[in-house]
Amino acid sequence: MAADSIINWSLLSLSAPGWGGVLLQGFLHSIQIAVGGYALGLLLGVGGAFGKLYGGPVTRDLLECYTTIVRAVPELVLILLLYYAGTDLLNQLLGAVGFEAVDISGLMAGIFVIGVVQGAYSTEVLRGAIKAVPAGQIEAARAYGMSPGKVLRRVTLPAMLPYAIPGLANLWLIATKDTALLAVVGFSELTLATRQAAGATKAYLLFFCAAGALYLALTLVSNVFIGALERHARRGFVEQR
Amino acid sequence: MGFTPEDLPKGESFLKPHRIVLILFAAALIVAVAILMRWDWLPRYLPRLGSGILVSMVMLFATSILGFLFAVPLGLVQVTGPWYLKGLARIFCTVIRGTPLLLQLWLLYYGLGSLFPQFPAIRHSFLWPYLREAWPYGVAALTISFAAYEGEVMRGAFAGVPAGELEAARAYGMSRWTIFRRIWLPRAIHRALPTLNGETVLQLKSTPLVATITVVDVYAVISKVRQETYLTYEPLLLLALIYLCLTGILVIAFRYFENRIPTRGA
Amino acid sequence: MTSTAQAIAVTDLHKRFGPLEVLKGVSLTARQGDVIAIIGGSGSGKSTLLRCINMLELPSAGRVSVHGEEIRMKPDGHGGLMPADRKQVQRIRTQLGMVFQSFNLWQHMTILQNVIEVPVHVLGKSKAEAIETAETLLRRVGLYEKRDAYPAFLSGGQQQRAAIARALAIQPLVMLLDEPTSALDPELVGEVLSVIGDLAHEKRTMILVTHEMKFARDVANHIVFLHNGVIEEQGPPEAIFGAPRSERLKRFISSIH
Amino acid sequence: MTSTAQAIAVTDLHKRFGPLEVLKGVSLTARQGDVIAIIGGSGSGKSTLLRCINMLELPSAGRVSVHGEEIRMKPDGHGGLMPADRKQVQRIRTQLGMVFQSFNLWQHMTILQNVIEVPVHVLGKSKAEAIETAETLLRRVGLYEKRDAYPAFLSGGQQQRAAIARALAIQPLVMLLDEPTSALDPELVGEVLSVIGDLAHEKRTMILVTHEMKFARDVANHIVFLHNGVIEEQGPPEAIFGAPRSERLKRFISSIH
Amino acid sequence: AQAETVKVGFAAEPYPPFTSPDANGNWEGWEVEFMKAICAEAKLDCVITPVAWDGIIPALTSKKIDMIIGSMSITEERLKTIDFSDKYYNTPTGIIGTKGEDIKPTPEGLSGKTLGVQVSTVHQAYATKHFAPAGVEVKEYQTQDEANQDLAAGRVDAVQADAIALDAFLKSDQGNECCDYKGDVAQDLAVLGPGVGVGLRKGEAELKEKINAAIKAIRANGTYDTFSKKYFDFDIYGG
Ligand SMILES: Nc1ncnc2c1ncn2[C@@H]1O[C@H](COP(=O)(O)OP(=O)(O)OP(=O)(O)O)[C@@H](O)[C@H]1O
Ligand SMILES: Nc1ncnc2c1ncn2[C@@H]1O[C@H](COP(=O)(O)OP(=O)(O)OP(=O)(O)O)[C@@H](O)[C@H]1O
Ligand SMILES: [Mg+2]
Ligand SMILES: [Mg+2]
Repeated sequence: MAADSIINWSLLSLSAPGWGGVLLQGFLHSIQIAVGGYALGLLLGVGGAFGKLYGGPVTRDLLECYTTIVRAVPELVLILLLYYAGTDLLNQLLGAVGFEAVDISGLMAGIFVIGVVQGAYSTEVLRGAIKAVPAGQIEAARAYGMSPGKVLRRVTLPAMLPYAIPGLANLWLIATKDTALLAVVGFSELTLATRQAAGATKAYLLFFCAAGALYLALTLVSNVFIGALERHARRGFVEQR
Repeated sequence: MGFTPEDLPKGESFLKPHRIVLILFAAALIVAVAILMRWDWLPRYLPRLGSGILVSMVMLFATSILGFLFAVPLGLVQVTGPWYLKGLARIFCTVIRGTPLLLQLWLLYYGLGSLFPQFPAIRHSFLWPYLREAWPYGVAALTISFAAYEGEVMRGAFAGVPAGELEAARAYGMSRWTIFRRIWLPRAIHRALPTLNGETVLQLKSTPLVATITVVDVYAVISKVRQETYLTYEPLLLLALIYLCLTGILVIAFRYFENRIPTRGA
Repeated sequence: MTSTAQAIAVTDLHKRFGPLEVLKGVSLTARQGDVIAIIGGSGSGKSTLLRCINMLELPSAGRVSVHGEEIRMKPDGHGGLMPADRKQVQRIRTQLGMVFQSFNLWQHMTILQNVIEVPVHVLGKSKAEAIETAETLLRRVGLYEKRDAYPAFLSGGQQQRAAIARALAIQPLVMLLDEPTSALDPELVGEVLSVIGDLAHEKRTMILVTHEMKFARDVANHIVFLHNGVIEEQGPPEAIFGAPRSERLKRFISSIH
Repeated sequence: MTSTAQAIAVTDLHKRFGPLEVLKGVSLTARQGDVIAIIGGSGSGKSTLLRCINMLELPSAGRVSVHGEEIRMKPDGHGGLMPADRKQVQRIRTQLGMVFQSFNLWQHMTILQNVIEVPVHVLGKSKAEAIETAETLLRRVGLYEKRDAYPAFLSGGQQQRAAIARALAIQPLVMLLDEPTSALDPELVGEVLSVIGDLAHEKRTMILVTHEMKFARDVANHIVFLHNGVIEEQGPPEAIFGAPRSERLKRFISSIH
Repeated sequence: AQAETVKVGFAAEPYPPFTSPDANGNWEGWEVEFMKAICAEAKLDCVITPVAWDGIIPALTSKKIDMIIGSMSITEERLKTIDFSDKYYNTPTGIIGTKGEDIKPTPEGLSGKTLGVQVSTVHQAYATKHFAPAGVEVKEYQTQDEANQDLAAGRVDAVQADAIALDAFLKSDQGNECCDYKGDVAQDLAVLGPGVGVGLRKGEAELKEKINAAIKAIRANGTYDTFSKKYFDFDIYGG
């Protein structure tokens, strides 16, 4: 069985017959979805967090349902549900109002799905961060006559960043890896590209390791940026060991 | 518009008018789903669903307990260990947390697993009947993953136990092992419980991945329903409901442990 | 408008937290230049009273006037009160310099930024002008060298002084100070004492809560003894410490070894 | 073994943190039944001295004996010292009851569990016996009703008293107390004072750090004034407060308004 | 007539010799050529759209794709949900197994063994109906490739699938080394169906007619045989 125990590195070369190009293409797709989904999630999260903290009772209950359900159901199931039912529903709605059915690309659907999932988590992260700001800091701002909007801009938001960044950073790493789940709907991101390459060449170990290395590289690079961001936000805060 | 949680109304009863409307609405939705959608397949699959849920639960409990046992030393050596153990633990946690679980699972099952039969020694050993099954690989991958994530959590929890409480223990002449057993570990676990709860829910949600390596958990059963009935939504909705219930049970169980030692709310 | 000499007037103030009535009808007047010290046992309602004056806690009943202007209140629909005019509250708050027991400096700003924050972003002063005032103030409390440090890196006494500078920077008519010497060592207590003495000489009104009786006696011209949500006794320091009348106050003062 | 009457002997103790020499040769002897109060400015090394006695900080040089038994040390290879015999340190620590400034109660245990923890799990007493002793102690410090509460739900004064009960439960030869009245209001300071007075009557040796001079004068029979890492002056309270000799001590005492 | 755009779906996993990706990310194989020929003949502008096999029918019904050309057998069960064109190939169903292992493609010959099949295929249905009751452990895989992989790794004793797909596997290094062909299974039209057809949404009669006409046309004008010869040395259209 010596045939593939000797590693055939040429399989990884960038141009055909090497599969490196396909892998990189998939990697690019993964990053695209992760970035898009993460941004959408952040948007939903900011709205959700403020809705939950300061919104009316109905808003709060609805948001509670959203975060509870999305966080309790496996992403895999959510992706399948949202991918098939979500786009179906959208098209039926559009049809009902008399629009042409739109064609939702895998990319858009992926971004949408990851964004909805991420939105639930970042709602909780941001809400926790806002609550972690010592009440005294906000009280002091009010005691000196700041208006609510000013309190938010000048004190609450900058003061909550150090608490939010670790959670948001985790979410980013989860987003990059959740893209792998889109393989189940046939979207050709890194994991599916890896599977195809491995299946076509039978060099399973090699391609799985290569994909792992790509994900890991993304994580490590992200960690560097996150670290820098966190140091900036934490200026003025004592290190907690 | 208020800006502190204190400003929010609290202590009001759960059933407020808008809640009742929401609940009625939800009930109507459920009834509509039950009536308008096709559920005739359900009785046929009930036994298989039951065993699928059982497999999922076993996967969850076995891997979280095993994973946690690994996580404690992983967290501990990162806080106090010698530099080489610290480094090894860090690398382990970073690598596992930096790569998708799906990939790890496949690497173990299709990658590593397909190497075994090439060695006749393994193929004829007593382990072979287990190595040819899929579940050991699922358990291994999920355990490793849980250990890595929990290792991070426990690192934070160990480091977060106030130094003063450990000093107090030392000041009264406790040995290092007694300090660890009586003060440091229970205190760290107590601190980490809310996080552990969240992580266990995440672990529950990772279990369906084992379906991709032929372990028949509840997700695999539902997949089969989908393939055999060609229904798109009904089985998925049922699956979502099952996971919601399982999550609910987990959350309640953890609440119970958390409340055994009360902490003062901020 | 009543006499301009009347800096703060609190009339029949009540405050309840759920079933617990913490303030049971407190009336208090401070003329301009007064230094009033509120003393009393733990949980007697001292901090709550101070916080009601600038509406950080909303009173359940009663009236508060600042320099003759009464803060307009309306029922909040749950048996309590709420400000009728939010803008008025914001404006009046800029005349009340609060120094919190736990300092509450903004952790994401340096000391200088903390001090100029309100003048620039609430009072609309130019940044250059605010910095000039702030540097004078910081020099005065002995913190000029620390102006670019973040609060978390200062000792307790330094944070305390920074908080006083921040309150002074808004040039308040009245200073409200909640236990401004807690957790300071004897030498630092002396320092804070001298800063407050200077302020009193400038005819700035001050209301302070303290549990250091020595300090209260040295700095205040009027002592208020709060017990169980009512003012048991008040008067000049000599009378309160020298000749207490009520049983409760006698016992409180005798416990000071 | 020297005289059994000698409870603690510290000889020429040095402690440095990196470049900073905090203790510069401190010698101190406590006879059985002594109550020694260590006073001094912030950062003068008071807490560090207390912590060196039970080896929570390892001294850089010098010797410590407890009841005539010297703690054996050996060089740690970085210019400092380390215990030669870990077991000996553990044994000696069970004779030293430390009360921390920040209480350091174990948050995951009730008050009663905190108090019986060391007797049961270190000293090997039976649980029933430990509970009996603990309940007596808790009754004595007025916390019997709170024995099943968790520390987070107690007021500062109650936590302080629980910490004292925990230290007493190991029936130590010597009590080490670091600022046992910080953050207490005057009435509670009185309470703690009386507990410590009782202990002194039992001939228990006590070394305490405080910045409340009144308290030091009332409770101690010997005062040690620490300044910049050396003992500037020591002696009975009357001498220290009544007739200070060194310039530094004079200034320190005059700052107490 | 202006060419209309239709999206043609098939499984995104390698299924040689019918569909498999090359290192440029292009798809090739017999079925890809068939697809091109049909689309050219019917004047359709076809877009190749790989999707996950287990979601392929929902993808069709929710209009993510317009037809399936993915070796999908025409069966009664599927006809309840979707429509099919006429068959365009039909091959026997076979079983391969570990070399030297005593395996026969019958319920008795497989009893006590583990048999791998791909999910939602006729083979899965067949194995469930005929083999499972006889004490055969049927293991289901998401892709055919994974089933083959596990056969080579010794985790299953035999694999049932389309004889041609199996043949391709046996010709690979890995397949050649581990396994050999154990024979065809007995025919069961009700399960295995009349062959493989193009999957279509119900109610799209026009498209269905076009496809049927195109299949007839390429059969008649020799195109079908021309590209088939590149892959097979027998008539894949079957009886
Ligand atoms: N937000 C609140 N909710 C409920 N009860 C409160 C709240 N704030 C204060 N209390 C209660 O009101 C009473 C008075 O509190 P306050 O802080 O005014 O006391 P204090 O006189 O300042 O005491 P201390 O000297 O300990 O600071 C206490 O019994 C306290 O528990
Ligand atoms: N772990 C440490 N690392 C470095 N420096 C330290 C450490 N612990 C204490 N110091 C320094 O040693 C000096 C003495 O500290 P110590 O805590 O003994 O002071 P103290 O006399 O107890 O003062 P206070 O009255 O403020 O409690 C201080 O300058 C302090 O900054
Ligand atoms: Mg107070
Ligand atoms: Mg100290």
